[in-house]
Amino acid sequence: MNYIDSNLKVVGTRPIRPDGIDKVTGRAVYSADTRAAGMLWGKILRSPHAHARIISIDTSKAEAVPGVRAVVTAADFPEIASEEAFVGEGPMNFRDLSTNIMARTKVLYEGHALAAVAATTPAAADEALALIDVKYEVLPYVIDVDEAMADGAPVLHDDMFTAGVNPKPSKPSNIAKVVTFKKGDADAGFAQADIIVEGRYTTKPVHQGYIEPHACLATYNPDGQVTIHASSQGHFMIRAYTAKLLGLDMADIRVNPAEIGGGFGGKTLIYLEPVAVALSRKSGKPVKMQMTREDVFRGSGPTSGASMDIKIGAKKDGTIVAAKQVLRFQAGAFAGSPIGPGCMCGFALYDIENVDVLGYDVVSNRPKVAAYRAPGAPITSFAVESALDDLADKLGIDPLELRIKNAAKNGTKTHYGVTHANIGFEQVLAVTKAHPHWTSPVAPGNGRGIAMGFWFNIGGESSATVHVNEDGSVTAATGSPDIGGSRASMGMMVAEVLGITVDRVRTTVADTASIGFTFLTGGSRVTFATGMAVTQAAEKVVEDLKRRAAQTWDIPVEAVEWRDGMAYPAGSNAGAFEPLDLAALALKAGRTGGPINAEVSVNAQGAGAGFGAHICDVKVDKETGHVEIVRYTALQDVGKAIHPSYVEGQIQGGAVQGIGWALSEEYIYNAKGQLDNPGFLDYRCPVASDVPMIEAVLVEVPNPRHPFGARGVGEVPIVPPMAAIRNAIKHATGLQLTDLPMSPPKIRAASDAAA
Amino acid sequence: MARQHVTATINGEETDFLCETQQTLLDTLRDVVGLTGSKEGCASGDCGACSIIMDGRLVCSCLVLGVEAEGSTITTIEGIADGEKLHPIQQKFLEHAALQCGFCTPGLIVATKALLDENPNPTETETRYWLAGNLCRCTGYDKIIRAVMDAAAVMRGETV
Amino acid sequence: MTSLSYAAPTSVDDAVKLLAGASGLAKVLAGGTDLLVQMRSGRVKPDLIVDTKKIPGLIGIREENGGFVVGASTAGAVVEAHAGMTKAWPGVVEALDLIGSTQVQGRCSLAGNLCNASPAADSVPALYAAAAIAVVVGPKGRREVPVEQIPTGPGRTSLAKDEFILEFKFPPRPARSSDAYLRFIPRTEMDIAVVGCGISVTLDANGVCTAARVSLGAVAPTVLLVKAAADVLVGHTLDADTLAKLDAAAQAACKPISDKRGTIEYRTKIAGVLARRVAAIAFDRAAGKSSGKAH
Amino acid sequence: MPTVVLSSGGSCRELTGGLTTFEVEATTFRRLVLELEQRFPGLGKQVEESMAVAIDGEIFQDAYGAVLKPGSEIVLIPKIGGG
Repeated sequence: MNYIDSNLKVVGTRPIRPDGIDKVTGRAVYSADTRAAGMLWGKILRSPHAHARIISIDTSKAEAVPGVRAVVTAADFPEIASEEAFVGEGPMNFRDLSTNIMARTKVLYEGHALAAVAATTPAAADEALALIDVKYEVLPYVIDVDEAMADGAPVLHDDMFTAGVNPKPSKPSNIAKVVTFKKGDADAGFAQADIIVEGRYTTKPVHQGYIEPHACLATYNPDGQVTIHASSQGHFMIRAYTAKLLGLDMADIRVNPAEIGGGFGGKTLIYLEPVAVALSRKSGKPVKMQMTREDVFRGSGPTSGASMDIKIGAKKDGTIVAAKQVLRFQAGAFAGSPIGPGCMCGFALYDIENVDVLGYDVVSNRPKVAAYRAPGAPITSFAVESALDDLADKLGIDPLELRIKNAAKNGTKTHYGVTHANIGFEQVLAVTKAHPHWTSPVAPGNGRGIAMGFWFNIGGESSATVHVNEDGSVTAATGSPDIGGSRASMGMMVAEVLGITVDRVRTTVADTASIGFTFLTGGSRVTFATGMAVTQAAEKVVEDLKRRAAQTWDIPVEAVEWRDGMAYPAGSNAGAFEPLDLAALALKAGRTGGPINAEVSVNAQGAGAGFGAHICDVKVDKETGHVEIVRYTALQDVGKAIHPSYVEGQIQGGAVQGIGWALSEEYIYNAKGQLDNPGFLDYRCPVASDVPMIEAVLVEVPNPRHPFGARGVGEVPIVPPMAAIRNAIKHATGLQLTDLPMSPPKIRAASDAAA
Repeated sequence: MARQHVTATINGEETDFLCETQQTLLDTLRDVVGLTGSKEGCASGDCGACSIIMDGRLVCSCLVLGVEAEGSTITTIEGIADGEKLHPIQQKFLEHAALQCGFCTPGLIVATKALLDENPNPTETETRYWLAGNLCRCTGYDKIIRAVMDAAAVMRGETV
Repeated sequence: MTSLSYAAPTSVDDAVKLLAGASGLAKVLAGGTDLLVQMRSGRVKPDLIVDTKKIPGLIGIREENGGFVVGASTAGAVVEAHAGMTKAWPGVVEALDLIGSTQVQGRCSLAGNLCNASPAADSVPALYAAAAIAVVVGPKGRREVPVEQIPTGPGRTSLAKDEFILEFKFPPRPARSSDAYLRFIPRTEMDIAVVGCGISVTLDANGVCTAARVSLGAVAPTVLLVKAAADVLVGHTLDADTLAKLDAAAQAACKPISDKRGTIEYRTKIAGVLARRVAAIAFDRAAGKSSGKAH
Repeated sequence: MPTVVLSSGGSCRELTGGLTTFEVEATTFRRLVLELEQRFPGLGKQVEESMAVAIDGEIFQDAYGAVLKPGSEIVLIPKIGGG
């Protein structure tokens, strides 16, 4: 059923979320908030070296510490065969996942886990960690992506031969794979170009920055049953990977989803759970593990640092005729950076005849990269949207007009083989052009920048149930962890279909034993895919209710209508019966077939791609290089905003993460390849006084493949900010910056050099 | 390990507990007293998720030793509401959708209470600088600032 | 097992006896906003913690023969709320106000900030510019020490094992005197100073500087008192030439390191920039023009 | 016959000996995967495990039943995840 053109009573309103009370009173239970009787504290020993061979690990002294009940190393984990797994943002190898959680023969980054201890008190666990005697053979390390690709660079994996190269190389390399996407003939295109811009851009690794450190509580029962209490972006993912890494049946593992304290992609894979289960199995006691903020920075995956070359050619009239990009992404210790989406997203916004994109997935001695909100797209768009602004300058065309002239439309074929359908980029550009922020004059001395962003958004597998309780109230349950208010949007869709008020619907997140498989929360997919499942489940309930009303009135089911939460006889000849509401039907459920429930599982197809445009005004203190964000507006095609407040929240949150990525966030390493800023003091996330209000403008071009027209919204907003701010700085100072973060020392050095 | 006996008034109730000398007030509140509303985001005073009000001052409970709480008066997130009746700050955070994951919310609500106790009519800038010690990664702060200023207006009796 | 013990003496003498009698490492605890972070990361493993907040006089502000006396454990937020200090020493107050977050403000103390002996401590350049005096107590009784003689290097002070600071004396202010403090950080809050600068001046009726003290933070192993920069100001108004010389003198005094917060070259340039901006605020305040709170 | 285009995602071309466009007799996605495996051993498995398919421009992550029309253009692209 499709509700796009009907007048909606609940969808589009702004109700208070059902789980809100617990969160504002401190009662919500997050990953570290539970305890169990007889619980032990688990702690991990992490490598101080960026690259070293493990010669030996002697745990005898550690095991002798009073209070220590178990010590584990890689020996306690089965050797996993090399097998592809789909992890959050890209393919990753189960053997690598296991080795990333517990190093086997080599430690590949500072912070790499190589042993773990469980003890009765945290102090005893710390003392035991200090007594684990590890003999290392320290090896030369490499972190920067270009250095890692150079000949003679220290090689991380002797068995890594670059994939995607013909003939297959004979020498091991840090380049895991090469990807290419071509359309038309780039060289011919550049030959016709009147104006060409080129540039080399680099970005530093940045962390998702969720405030809740990873944590879990695991219990291995004598009968082999395992229960895990943990927050994540996918508790089914925890179950699947823990089972795989420990050789257990998934049916023997039950994962209870704790409230999650932010993820942004960083919690689409696991670090602690298999270790906690192994410690629990060895000690016979529940084991609680909790990363410190330092552990999170040293031991969990940020996104790639990258270096990129870009070349764009256009005719005098502004038509882009050719575009070329070479992207080099850090994958961290194991293969699997977001190089695929990185290559695909940059030019996906434009209708360009000749495109040539070459991408490298490069390992180096830092934590394995994990997904971070539209993985790869923010990095590649920083280069594309900056180069386009320079192109507009050279052409003497307004930068927004240049986008409008080349914008992708429905039917535009992308360079990676997909043809755009049901997209709203033109509408976003039109609203942007008319927006007061764009049309108002720039304050003297300030600079204004604009940049665009794209993300595919995905669908995928989701399960949802809708139960009508005996009193007619409704309980919905899905398998999707709720990070940003999805319980509210799920409840709203159910209420709309059933024709009742949203306060009559309570939505919960069901554990792995209480609902069908549901892929993780990520790829901006929950409102689209899980929303589709919960809507269909509600529709099945309506059909069932109509059948029960027909049975009650003893008339054919075709003669029953469902409106505003009640069954009505369809037309006078069907009989003058009093309408039956949910409570009435639920009361007699026993007589009309038993409990009123429906469960639907889908593999949702047709996720609508998202487009965004960000406008940013900055003031630059040229003497110190400090950049102040004076005004920020983010416009985005959201298909249909189910709960507008939480759609705006995704856009505002993504924009501010982008502001941090643009101006102040980076990993800083010392001479020994160790992280120098593993904490929120010197890893500088934006604070409340760093940013103005972020005006989020919702453009609604419905996605016909979703019952309410929704499309993913969570990832697009982090793509435009870096280039929007870079372009604003350029228009304020004339400086054409190409390296992130655009921190005060770099801006001051650039203005000194330009002077 | 000598554990010290501490008596403090927590959320209006006389509370006795034992804590080890090196145990922070945050760990004591969570693991001994059982109030898990205050959260550990960094344990170094840089994120504010563990904010409480101690003897009238907004502080990070991860930068206070449990033993220092002897004889003090402490308000945690669990003490902001009046029984089941939400404080205007909590109500406005919900109405403005000023939280997404909610992990920083307890610290922000306590910090907002301390702000409005001291400055009933803060400007946007004053609010942003006062709350600079409370990191939020989901919301981009916009709706939080609007919720705080709306709550301030309610407490001044100007709106409902 | 870490055997840490804690004591909260209620008299100076008890505190001194505890410190003197301590077998292992004893640390004084005032606000604790540095000490607890260092303990948690394992950089400091004390055996005894002496909490000074329960000693009368350690917390509080009083006027004394025209100047102010501030208890060593007084939290920054308390000093900021004190009308007398804010009027006489706006620079010291704004420096204290910049230490960490509102939450840190509720705990951090002048003594803690000074004795942690970080070259980048926010309040210390303002204390040096103010020529504040630290009243140190120990087994041999009290002694008064100019604040700039307390820190001797990163994390090290001239205090003996069994000494601690009781209070700080701020001298009486002659007419047309004022001070100011600025720091440079990449964000707008929460960062450790990349460079800090405190300046205190006294002007004559024509606006000519008759006395000055200039102090720079985070550009050397300890906070610096830069006499050459002060000499540039004395005898002059803040004209373009004086500003240029002040900038140069400030840069010349810098002996910074490159670290995760700033490079040598950048810190040196910014020291010159801040010196000019702070001097302008201090001169304005001394002339009674404005007392804008500079964040 | 539907035509298959390898969106040069890199590693696939090793399995097709460098061929990037070819026709395959198949009316459903499932039949296509079986044909690919039979004609270029390993390619079918790779498409099945870690690739997505764009059929006439629209992405199908992994739907066996998806119908292929005679003139359809099928593009094999890396699977798209999310953060």
